[in-house]
Amino acid sequence: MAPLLEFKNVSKIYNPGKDETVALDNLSFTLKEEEPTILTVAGESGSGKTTLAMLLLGFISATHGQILYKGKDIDNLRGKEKVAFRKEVQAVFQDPFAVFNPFYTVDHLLEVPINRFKIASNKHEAREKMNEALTAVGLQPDEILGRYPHQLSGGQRQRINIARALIMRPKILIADEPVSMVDASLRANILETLQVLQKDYGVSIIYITHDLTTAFHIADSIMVLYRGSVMEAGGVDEVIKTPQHPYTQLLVDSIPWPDLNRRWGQTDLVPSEDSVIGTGCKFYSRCPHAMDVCKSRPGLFQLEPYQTASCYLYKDKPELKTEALSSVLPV
Amino acid sequence: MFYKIKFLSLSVLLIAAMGLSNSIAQEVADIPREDTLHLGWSLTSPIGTTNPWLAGYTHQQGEALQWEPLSYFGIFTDKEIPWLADSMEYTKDDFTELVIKLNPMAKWSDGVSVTSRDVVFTFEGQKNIGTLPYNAAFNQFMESVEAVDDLTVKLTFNQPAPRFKFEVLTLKFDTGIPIVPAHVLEAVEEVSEFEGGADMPHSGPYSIVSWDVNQKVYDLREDWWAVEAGRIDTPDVKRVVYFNIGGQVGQGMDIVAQRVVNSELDSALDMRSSVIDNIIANNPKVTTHSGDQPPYGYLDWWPNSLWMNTQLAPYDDARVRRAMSLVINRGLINDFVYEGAEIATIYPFPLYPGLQAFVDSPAVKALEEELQPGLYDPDASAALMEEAGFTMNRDDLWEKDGETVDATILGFEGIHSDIVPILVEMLRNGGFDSDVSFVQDAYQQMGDGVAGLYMFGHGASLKDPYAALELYHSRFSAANGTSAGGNRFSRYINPEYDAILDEMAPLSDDDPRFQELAAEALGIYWSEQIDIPIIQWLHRIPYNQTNWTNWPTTANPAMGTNGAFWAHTGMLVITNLEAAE
Amino acid sequence: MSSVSLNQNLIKRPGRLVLLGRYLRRNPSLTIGLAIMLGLTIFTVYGLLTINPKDAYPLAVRPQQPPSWKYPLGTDFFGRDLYPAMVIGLWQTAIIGLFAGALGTIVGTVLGFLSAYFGGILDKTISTICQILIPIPAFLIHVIIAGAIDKRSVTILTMAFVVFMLAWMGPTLVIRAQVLTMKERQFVSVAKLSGMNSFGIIFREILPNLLPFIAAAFVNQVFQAVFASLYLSVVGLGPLREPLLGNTLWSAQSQAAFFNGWWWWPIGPTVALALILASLALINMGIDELANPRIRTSE
Amino acid sequence: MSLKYIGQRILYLFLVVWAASTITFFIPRLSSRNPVRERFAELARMGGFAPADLEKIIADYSRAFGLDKPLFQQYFDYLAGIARFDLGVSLNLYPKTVAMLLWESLPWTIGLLIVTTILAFVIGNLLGALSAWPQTPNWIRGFATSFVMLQGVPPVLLAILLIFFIGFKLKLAPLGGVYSIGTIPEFSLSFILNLLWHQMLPALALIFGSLGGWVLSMRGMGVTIQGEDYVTYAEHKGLGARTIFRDYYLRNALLPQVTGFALALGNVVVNAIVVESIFGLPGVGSVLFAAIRSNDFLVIYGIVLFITMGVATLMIIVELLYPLLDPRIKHT
Repeated sequence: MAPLLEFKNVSKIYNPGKDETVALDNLSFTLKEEEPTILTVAGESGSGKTTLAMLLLGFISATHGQILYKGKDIDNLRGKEKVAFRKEVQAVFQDPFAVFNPFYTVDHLLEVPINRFKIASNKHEAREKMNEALTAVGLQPDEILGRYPHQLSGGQRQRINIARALIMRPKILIADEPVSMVDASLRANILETLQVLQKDYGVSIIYITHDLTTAFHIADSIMVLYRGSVMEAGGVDEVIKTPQHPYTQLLVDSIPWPDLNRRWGQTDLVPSEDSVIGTGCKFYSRCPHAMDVCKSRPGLFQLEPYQTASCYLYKDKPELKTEALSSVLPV
Repeated sequence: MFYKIKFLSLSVLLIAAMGLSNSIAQEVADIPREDTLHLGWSLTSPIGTTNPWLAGYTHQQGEALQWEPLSYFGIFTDKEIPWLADSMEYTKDDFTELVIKLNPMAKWSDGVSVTSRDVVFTFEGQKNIGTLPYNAAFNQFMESVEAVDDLTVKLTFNQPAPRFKFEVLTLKFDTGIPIVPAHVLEAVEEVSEFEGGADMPHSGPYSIVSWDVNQKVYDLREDWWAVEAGRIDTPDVKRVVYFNIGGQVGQGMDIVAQRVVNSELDSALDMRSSVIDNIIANNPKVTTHSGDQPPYGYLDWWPNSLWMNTQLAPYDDARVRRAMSLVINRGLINDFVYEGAEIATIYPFPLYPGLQAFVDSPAVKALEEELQPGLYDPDASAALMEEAGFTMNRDDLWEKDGETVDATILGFEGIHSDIVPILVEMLRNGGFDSDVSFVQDAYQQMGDGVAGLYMFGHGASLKDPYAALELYHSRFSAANGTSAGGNRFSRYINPEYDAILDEMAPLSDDDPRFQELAAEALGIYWSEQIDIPIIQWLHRIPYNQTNWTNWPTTANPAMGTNGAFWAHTGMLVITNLEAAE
Repeated sequence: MSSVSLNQNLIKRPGRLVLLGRYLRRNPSLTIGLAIMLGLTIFTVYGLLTINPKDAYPLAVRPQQPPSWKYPLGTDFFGRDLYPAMVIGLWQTAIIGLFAGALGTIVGTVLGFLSAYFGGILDKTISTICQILIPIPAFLIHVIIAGAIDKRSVTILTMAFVVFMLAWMGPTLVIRAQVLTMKERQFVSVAKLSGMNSFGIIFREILPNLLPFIAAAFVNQVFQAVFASLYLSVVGLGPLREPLLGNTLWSAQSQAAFFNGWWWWPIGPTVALALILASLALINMGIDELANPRIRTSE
Repeated sequence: MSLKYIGQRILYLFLVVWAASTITFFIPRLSSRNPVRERFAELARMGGFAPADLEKIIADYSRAFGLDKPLFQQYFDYLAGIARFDLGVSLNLYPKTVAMLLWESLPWTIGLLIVTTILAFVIGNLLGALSAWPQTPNWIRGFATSFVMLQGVPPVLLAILLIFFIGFKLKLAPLGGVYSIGTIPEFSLSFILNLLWHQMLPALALIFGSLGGWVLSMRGMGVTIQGEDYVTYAEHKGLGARTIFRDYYLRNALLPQVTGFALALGNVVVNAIVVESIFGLPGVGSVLFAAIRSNDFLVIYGIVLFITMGVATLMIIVELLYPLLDPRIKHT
């Protein structure tokens, strides 16, 4: 049986030509329906994580490569399959306010998918579904329905978003920085909800973030992107506790761990303009270990069963095929 | 704040410099207001253009102060006023030869004498240069012109031309030709493109001294020949300012009126009756041709009719034309538009002395009695329309074959905006589907005959009715779809009528047969209702007597010229003014 | 948190009418503008039901009469009763304004939407044409168009059409800009995820949010149209026999009404025009507030 | 600011001028009117001229004006003429060229327009900004609103009222014209004062007529800016109301207004057409008004083109200067 989702050598290039920007560079991975997981895609802004989400949702098309959903290229989905894909691949976005159409009450957000996907057969049933979903994310339907988005708190709004996704029983949920704009006190709550979704409803979650701490809390595996390429990937434990790639090390180093003995931010990330050498390691210009050999693109070197890094520091290790990236991602 | 004022005045200075950079200014003497005449008029001529043969030349913007004719005509005294010529006589009974004797004192402003050479040059130029206004007339009539001596010119015609002297060689109103200086224009290669310039030698009393878009300033020449020759006393007016009020399209009439009231302007373009009424009420020093009583104006040569294209249905039916005339209530027009003054008319020509005598003749009186051209009788109108096959439809409009009568009146807003709306309603009340149309191309539409009905003047007869009656000669009745120039919109065809006119053509107006034929033709005009005469045309010009008196009025016709300072005879009006006490 | 929700539960949500009333009280310009507009509408509608239209044309009544019980607004030089003339003039001016305004707004909205939503060559073409046409003073082109039309066929509607011809670019650009920002808003993405098609997104998600902008564009268009019709009358390019406000005003001017002491003649159409234009301006001002959600939310 | 950008803007300017000239060229020719014939007919009507053979003269002139050539030939000749800044010849005022007419009338218009537009811009924007500012006293708001109402009074009428009441009845100002009748123009203080004195009423009519527009748009802008975070932030920083008003609010709200400035000039010209003729000022407006009324088509084209070019050029200049005013914007 074809995997639920498969990225096959996907690249996305904006403005192909002289001023082109490679937003995503030859990425491959798979998610399996029978093994729901939480995969974190981490990276700074510009790393390509949002492009990844847009590609996955079918909002933009890949420049090279294919994205297969249940074995079919999502660009070629038609009719029923397309509806199914739409329904089964859902997202929760970063800004819990912007997703609401200010013209309508919050009900609109939940009613539209129910109507469009014929999830309920009558009004009463629709109301049931809405109540159910809201309750599932820890909200009291009576307090929520009939209100305008600006009358609710950020946490409430974000949970309505998750409820919206929940109504559709998706197979994949893309959570694009779902907690970054929510009060810290509510973050745990929302992350828990996501975890519940994965465990109880069997939803695979692609958790997009720049925040390694939350990733560490909820994800099973992680993929660190830098300028569209995978720098390091593997299990969260491996990657975050023992980062191997200089970039991941920098990232992890800059996390303010609640450990007073631990120094952070020891090494500055020096952003540089003339960074990308067309064919070399993308991190070359900022890398403290930059070597001559880095002027050609490093492959993925497998360090542990669940850890791989794209860096010549590990060139002695066995090289992993790009297509086999998913093999190092635990579920 | 101070900075701003400085900035403002600096920019004004700069702008004034730019604005004045294209103007004419000579050394200008200081002349006090009491010696200066202020006239409100429309200035459009390119600055520096004075040559009368320049294409697009007009005499109306002060040029008449520079250019003089062989002879003027005093319309209200019905008298010729010899000018550069001492005399002009037809020397053959059949009007085929004319001898002109010039005044020996006549001089151009550069001291050169006006001689027969200038006259011959002027006539030949008119004949040879296609763009000149009397080109066609000279080609039609002039056989040859010859300078007998320095002061005598003989003009030979190829056919009887009894009206040539008056229509072409005499300046009156806006017609006739001035004499131009041969010694200046001979040297010019393309006269129709020669501007002339401020210092072009001329024979008239005033020279231009300052000219920008706002005003033209003329100062009196000390050495004007006409004073020496005894034609006229030294004029009191030392300076004439033509001030640009933008003419009929520019500054509103009410504002010009206000400027006349406060004596900024001594005279201005003609105005509506009600406005003159209020000017006099505001400033009793202002007077008009008829003093402080209506109609406040003098008769122009331009009586207005509702013209019709008599080749276009339904105007090709004399009954329809007559029916329309019968719903025009001329008494109501006088009351509504002209404060009760008797302006409405039944004639296609103005009642100047010669023409008044004609209409007072028993023959015409009898015709008028019989045909009742001024009758207002809606019932008779309705009867005629029914006879012509029309029925009244639900909108109370006459209809035939599902079509109402397209009685849209074409006219000119600047001069017709008071009278035409009234006519429209009269026609509507009479069942004719009428509307106003003051389009810019009205005249062209009239000429092309695309529409049926036009409000327009005649501008033809001054002394005798021939010119007016000739407008309906079928010689000018071009077929529909072609253009009919020169006010010949009727396209009327009637061989009987043509025969009468052809018989009149070689006759002088004092010939009894001429008078007889004219009455006959007028009879056809009325019974056939070739057009519907509506109003006499009045020029109502305010004369402010605060600074200047002796304006031409009914009581004081002076040299008998009309009072328009912009007409060819305007020079005589201005030079006859007297300083107020 | 719980106390807040409790509170929210206790407040009875007010009805729409009450909300509207409250809103109008907070937005005096909109209120005054609408009130003037309502007054003019009542005047016109009542007038149209009671007058004899014939009285609005010349020779109907005694000329040059000052206002009196018989002629509430006086009569003019031509013997028009100025009260019915004003009623019909308002009605005709309203037709021009509404027709040109509605047409301009509809075309502008449709083009703006097409341009922004579908992008590509269509967008390039439409927005380039708009940008090229915008600096050309519309009135001058009106003059050229109106001058070229055969005057006997000029009706109120032709006049409105002439005004409309150059009135669509403004709304097109405004709506285009709004749709461009709007379609990047996340609720559009979410609507897509919720299975909405383009049609639904345009009409159910984007359009409602543009209503204030469309309303503002419409009001602005009507304003421009009324003004343009006035100026076309002034330069003599309108249907002359009709008692359009601009025509009445200009014929008063060309008969030197002020100088002749017929002050009531130009005053009527002036006040009417001033009221129409001012109420439109005030409504426009009011809608500005409506169009700005930040201002709307902060009460 | 790159060369490519400037090139694009110049191309845009050309497109605008081309569009304007094409519209002005073709629309009048869709009708059957013949301006040459109309002109001579007009002369005949005014009585200054009674050509016996009107048709022949008309044909001659039509040839001279190129009206007998095929339409597209005329069109290309016309475009070629524009490229040489040759806007043709006036029919009414032959042999005056359109360029001469513009040159003669432009100074009078520029003087009036610059002064009134700047004054209206400054006062209008200040009032507009104030009326959207929460701390503004109510009377200023009322004042600003009354100007918005005044916008409903067309400048034409305002001009007539001003002349009649202030000029004629109260005798406080001249009744029109650029200077007193009979004054010989010269470069002296008294003449300049005379000029300024005559500009007062027309300027008032134009300022009152355009102030409301600025008040309205500035107010809208102000309302938006007020909701912006940086204003809130500035308030929290504890800056004085005056500073916030000037540096944060006015400055930011003013930026889009500056673009409107160039466009507004185009509209002011429209008002000026009528106001100038009512005051009898010999500016571009009067020339255009007369040309419209007599269908002097080349003059109409020329002036429309000229105004369009002016507005478009100003727009581009403003756009190029924009980065100086607003550092956030860069042209690339």
